[in-house]
Amino acid sequence: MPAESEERAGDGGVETQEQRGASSVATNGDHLVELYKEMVFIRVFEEACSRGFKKGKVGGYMHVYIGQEAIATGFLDAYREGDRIITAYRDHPHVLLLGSDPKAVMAELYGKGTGMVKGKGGSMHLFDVEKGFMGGYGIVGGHIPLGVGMAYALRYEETDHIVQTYLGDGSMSIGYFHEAVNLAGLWGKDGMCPCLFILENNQYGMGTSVERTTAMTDLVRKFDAYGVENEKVDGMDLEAVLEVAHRAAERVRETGKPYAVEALTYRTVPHGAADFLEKYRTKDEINKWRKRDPIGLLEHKLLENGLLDQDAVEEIRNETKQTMSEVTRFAEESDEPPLEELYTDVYAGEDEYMGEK
Amino acid sequence: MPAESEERAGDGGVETQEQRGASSVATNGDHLVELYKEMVFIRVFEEACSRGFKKGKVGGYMHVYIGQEAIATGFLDAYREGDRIITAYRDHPHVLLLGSDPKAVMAELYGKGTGMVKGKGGSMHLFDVEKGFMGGYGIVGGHIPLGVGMAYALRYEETDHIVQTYLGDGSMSIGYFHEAVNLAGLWGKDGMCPCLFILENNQYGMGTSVERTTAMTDLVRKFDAYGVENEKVDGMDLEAVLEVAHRAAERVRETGKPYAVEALTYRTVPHGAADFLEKYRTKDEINKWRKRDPIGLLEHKLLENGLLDQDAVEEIRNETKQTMSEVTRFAEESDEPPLEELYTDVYAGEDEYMGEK
Amino acid sequence: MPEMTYRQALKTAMAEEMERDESVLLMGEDIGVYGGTHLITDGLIDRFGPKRVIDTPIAEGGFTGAAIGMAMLGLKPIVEMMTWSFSFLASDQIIQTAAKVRYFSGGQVEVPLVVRGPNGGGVQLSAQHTHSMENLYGHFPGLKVVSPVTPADVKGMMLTAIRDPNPVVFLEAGALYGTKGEVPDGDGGVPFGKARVAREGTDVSLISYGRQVNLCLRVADRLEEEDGVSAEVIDVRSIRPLDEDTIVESVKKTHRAVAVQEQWRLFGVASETASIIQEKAFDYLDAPVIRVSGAEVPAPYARNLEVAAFPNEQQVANAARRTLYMEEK
Amino acid sequence: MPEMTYRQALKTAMAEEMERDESVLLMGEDIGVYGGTHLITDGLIDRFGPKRVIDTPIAEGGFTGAAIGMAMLGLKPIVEMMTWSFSFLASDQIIQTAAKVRYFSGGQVEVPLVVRGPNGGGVQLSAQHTHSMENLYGHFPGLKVVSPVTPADVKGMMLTAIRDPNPVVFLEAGALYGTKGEVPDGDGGVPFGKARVAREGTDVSLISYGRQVNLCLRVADRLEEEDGVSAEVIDVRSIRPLDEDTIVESVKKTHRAVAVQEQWRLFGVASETASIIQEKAFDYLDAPVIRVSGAEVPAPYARNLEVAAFPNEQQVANAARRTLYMEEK
Ligand SMILES: Cc1ncc(C[n+]2csc(CCOP(=O)(O)OP(=O)(O)O)c2C)c(N)n1
Ligand SMILES: Cc1ncc(C[n+]2csc(CCOP(=O)(O)OP(=O)(O)O)c2C)c(N)n1
Ligand SMILES: [Mg+2]
Ligand SMILES: [Mg+2]
Repeated sequence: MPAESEERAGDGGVETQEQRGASSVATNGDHLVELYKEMVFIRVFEEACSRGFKKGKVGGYMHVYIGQEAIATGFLDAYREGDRIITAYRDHPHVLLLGSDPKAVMAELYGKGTGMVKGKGGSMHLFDVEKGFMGGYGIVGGHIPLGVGMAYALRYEETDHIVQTYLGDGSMSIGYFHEAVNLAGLWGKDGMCPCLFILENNQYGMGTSVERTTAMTDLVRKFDAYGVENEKVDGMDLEAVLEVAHRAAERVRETGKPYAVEALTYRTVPHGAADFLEKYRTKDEINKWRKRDPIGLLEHKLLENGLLDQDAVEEIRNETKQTMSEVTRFAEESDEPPLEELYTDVYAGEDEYMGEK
Repeated sequence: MPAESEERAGDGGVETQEQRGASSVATNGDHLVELYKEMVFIRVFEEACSRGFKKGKVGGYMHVYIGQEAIATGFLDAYREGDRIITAYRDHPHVLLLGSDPKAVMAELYGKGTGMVKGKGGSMHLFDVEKGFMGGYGIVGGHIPLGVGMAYALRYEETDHIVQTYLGDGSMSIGYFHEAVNLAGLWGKDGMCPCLFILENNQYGMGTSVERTTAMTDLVRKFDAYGVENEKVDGMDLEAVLEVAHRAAERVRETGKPYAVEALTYRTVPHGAADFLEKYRTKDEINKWRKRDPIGLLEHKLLENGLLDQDAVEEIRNETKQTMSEVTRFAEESDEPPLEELYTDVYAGEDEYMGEK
Repeated sequence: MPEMTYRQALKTAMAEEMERDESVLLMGEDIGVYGGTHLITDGLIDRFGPKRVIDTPIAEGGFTGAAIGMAMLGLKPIVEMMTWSFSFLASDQIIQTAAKVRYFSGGQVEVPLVVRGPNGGGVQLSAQHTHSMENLYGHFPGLKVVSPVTPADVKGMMLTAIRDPNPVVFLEAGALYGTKGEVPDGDGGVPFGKARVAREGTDVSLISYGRQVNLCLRVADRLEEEDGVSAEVIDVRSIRPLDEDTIVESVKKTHRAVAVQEQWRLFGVASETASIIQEKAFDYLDAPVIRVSGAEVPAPYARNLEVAAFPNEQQVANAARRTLYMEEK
Repeated sequence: MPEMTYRQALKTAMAEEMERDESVLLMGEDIGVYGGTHLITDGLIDRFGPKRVIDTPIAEGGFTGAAIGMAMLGLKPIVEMMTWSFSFLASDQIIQTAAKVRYFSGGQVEVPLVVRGPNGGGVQLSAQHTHSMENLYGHFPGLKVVSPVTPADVKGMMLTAIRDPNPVVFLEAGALYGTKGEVPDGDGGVPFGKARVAREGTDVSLISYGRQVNLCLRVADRLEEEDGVSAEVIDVRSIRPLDEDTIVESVKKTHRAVAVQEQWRLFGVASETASIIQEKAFDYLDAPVIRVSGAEVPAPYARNLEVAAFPNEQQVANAARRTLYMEEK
């Protein structure tokens, strides 16, 4: 019961143009097929870079989004030019869905000079500022205040853009979550914080399940403590995600108040590079969730409704894989960054580098 | 709605020996008179050190508790030997109520070698570990995790002691509050966190009122986000505080689970040293709250019930003032710490000081 | 040139730049309605409104992070740390995000952020409220770190800081907010990376920054009077970039140096200074560079202990005498 | 003496001391059920149970503070920072509370706490996951800071750390967890404050710590072979207390020194080293002490850039040659 609560979203509220446009099998099958292709694309990308990692061509830490695709796909469908997107280190799909060149993304993971941040950031630090993607960050929760500040700036400049700030269940334990969401609620009172929080609850932070991190496991209700209204959605169901995404995004855009959506999901692969053992969960649990794979679910629905047939599915897969071989080849064949790049971009302006070389 | 909630305290629950013992005018008037004297004592102490501050005899930052006396007085009435107490910088009354020598406290404020921490800490860093007082801290919220860890240690050692952790409304915005209370809730699931949080809500953090720090102003409900049960009490009414204090302390002692009480109060004096202007609130507001002064309220009740008469009140005041002149004289007449003390207590063990002198 | 206090000079710089540039805004605890703990921002909320003078909850990490987000979208926030001692709570944002995001984004963003507040001790605030942060922040590439000591410099360097497209750690001499000096009118910035020769001399270089510069100036007078020694006083002023040339030039002339800092000895600015001098003026040195630092203890509360914990005139004067192989006094 | 990896030596020390002393317990993210990100604590939760091997939520500041509270009541918590790069979030607790509470309580409490984890870079973790923290924590009185590089030292210094009644910042050479070495049996601790002469030599002293010690050893071999130069290699090992004597003795013998660090140049351990040497061995020095440091950039991701960002053999060898006024190669 947030102090300034109006009504809980979902129980009424204005229906906008955009909202009515949110796709369902009934209203816009073609768009769903497009989104299906995108989900397949980001899945195949993650599989490709995982192979690259196993071969030792990708270094450092790398975290993939397999099992969670419906969330970013659904929410970024509500993206409008001028909006900003920010997330943690599990960031490949977000930047790809915004339309960044997959070659530049893969090359970044391969540590090449053609990488989207010149090989300087790697998997955890993708950026495509022109496309609204404000990064990829490695300190759990550290990007949440940034998203809140960006939202303030967008209103300060009197635009109607919003920020989508993605965060994981694990990040809710850290002080940044608390401090930033509280600021968002406070600034939202004056319509100065159009920030949509998207909680990607994949039920684990590395090897720690939600119930081992907090005694209050109804995670999205933690936003209540800041007067930020919120709701939950099945993060495996693209249609459901789309519905809430469009509605929530427009609400935030109109009110300048923050809003939070928890999308329940599951990462059906290890946390990241160093997670070989997965002692913290059972095969059974993983398999159970694989049955609710968001791509599988959508595919099933599209097949059932005749929006796709088995051949089309095959073709999409094959095409995507072919594109991905080109993407991977590009990454492999690109050169390492020139050594001179070590010294650029330290400072903006005149003193790009201070020191001896 | 905390995940593991049993019942909300207050609606039933076991009534213990201790609880029945909580004093009310009806059940134990004499004890109330004793507590009245203590409240007068800590008030007069704060007035005395405020004069010291104005005269320039106390330096640095100093924060007094005037207006808030019923809270510490009530809760520390539930203190049992072996319990630990921790708070922030507004710490004079807590240590005095635990029975520390007021001379040592005043001498500390005066920066003397006879001070309770040898003149090294000053007003914000009082300690009396023998009496269970684990300090006085200057970083807002920084002591909250310490209190939680101490509670864990007390159960790890298989004792039935508890920790009383005091905190201010302003401290609820900082990450430490969130991280620590979440840990408490989590450890409490296994009965490993006998920590009683006492939220001294005096409605301001320096010059910032509660509604200017958060959109969710029903402060104690923030504990819900961590599965820590909680309730509110009128922090100006000693009897009410006593009732909840004893009940809550015993509950924490029995269950090993944390619990939180918000005591609504008001600081009728400036925040501290540097607060000359008080632009952030009106004289009217202050005066309104002065009418609910906790000492005044109790005095009135005791007079009405014939437990005290006007003469006795006079006498208590006079005696207290006289004691306080001795206390102040002691502080004034004590010597500064010997310069050698600069170099002690840096490290425990052999290398007490590392460096040139 | 008008005389004004350090406090006024600071406020003037911020207010003037806010008038000129709408993208400049202020954030911090109690900087608005309350007037600022140190009254630096007093009255500005009335002048610029609460959207540009933002009172924040107590959440140093969170609001510094929010300011970084604002800066990444082109605003120019000036964040007040009520004291730099609270900045450990914001150090992750300052170091991990502000300093590095330009680099790890491959140059796609800038962070025109200023974080400012009082630094150093001297007013009995004791252990948790007394720190000198110059070496801590100065260590990290991506940051600029300055520490002005005169009212003129604090104004000029604040102007430069606000205009700099990089994150600037602005360390004010808190104990000197009330001290007066001449401050030039106009909007001229004082450049970073240039040390100031606060007093010319020929026999020994006293090198410091912050309020110890004033100490060194007093010592220089004393050495002149008592020992006939001519000391040069260098105010380093900019910690990162550090003006090695001015330091080295001075020592090449005097052949002797004392490096004075309020902070602790290990890994401090004085260590760096000594290290640079021995590296770049090795053949000119007639004696080892001597460091004078704070006592190796958390800051104590009692007045007499606090005074003893910080460098004093006698220590510095004796250090200078030692470099000259004169007897200590 | 059995051979074991750095990782095993570390675990052995903690597990053995946990057997001996019930008050020792472990805390950190994913150190229990998951097995530890770097597998340092793998299996210990089964052996000692979840009350002594505590998996924490992601809350570095909060759980470090809780550990301090435990330590103040006599427990001996060992906190894992998954990497020291996350410790900015805990720096307030480590510096403001752990390091100082003994002092500001007038000696009423002790904080027998160890905070440990991998430090330094070398595995392409890029800017936010790559730091060398020795100067940062080493600056603060009240802390002890160590940085062992051999398996034997990591075991012995961990034992010393756990038994020390003070907070210890334990910086592990994360890139070397898999390297092997002989490790003595038994419960003998390696004392703090004593540097290790990793290789004796007469012509130049190479002074460093952490994984750069191995680099210096390789350089010493190379100098011997290629230049007939006999280099002494000093492993500083303990950052605070810092063993000035061993450093100074070595330089009095060799008359030349190179200080090598992975961290950035300004205010680093190498600066301190140079500064001490010029102060205490001024008359013995035949050349300026040369520092070799990491490039002044946030750690880059790409392999080639990362390699170029850290000191390499050629740089160190050439620095040594410069101190000998020999030609660089
Ligand atoms: C401050 C901090 N602590 C620890 C880590 C190590 N770490 C990386 S990812 C991760 C789990 C985060 O979980 P969650 O937020 O749920 O995101 P997910 O990985 O599930 O997408 C941890 C602990 C970190 N990067 N930053
Ligand atoms: C981390 C931190 N930020 C800011 C301050 C400065 N400060 C001291 S007291 C205070 C207000 C705290 O308010 P509250 O918790 O309500 O306690 P109260 O003073 O009302 O008892 C502030 C902001 C501080 N000490 N620590
Ligand atoms: Mg997760
Ligand atoms: Mg308050």
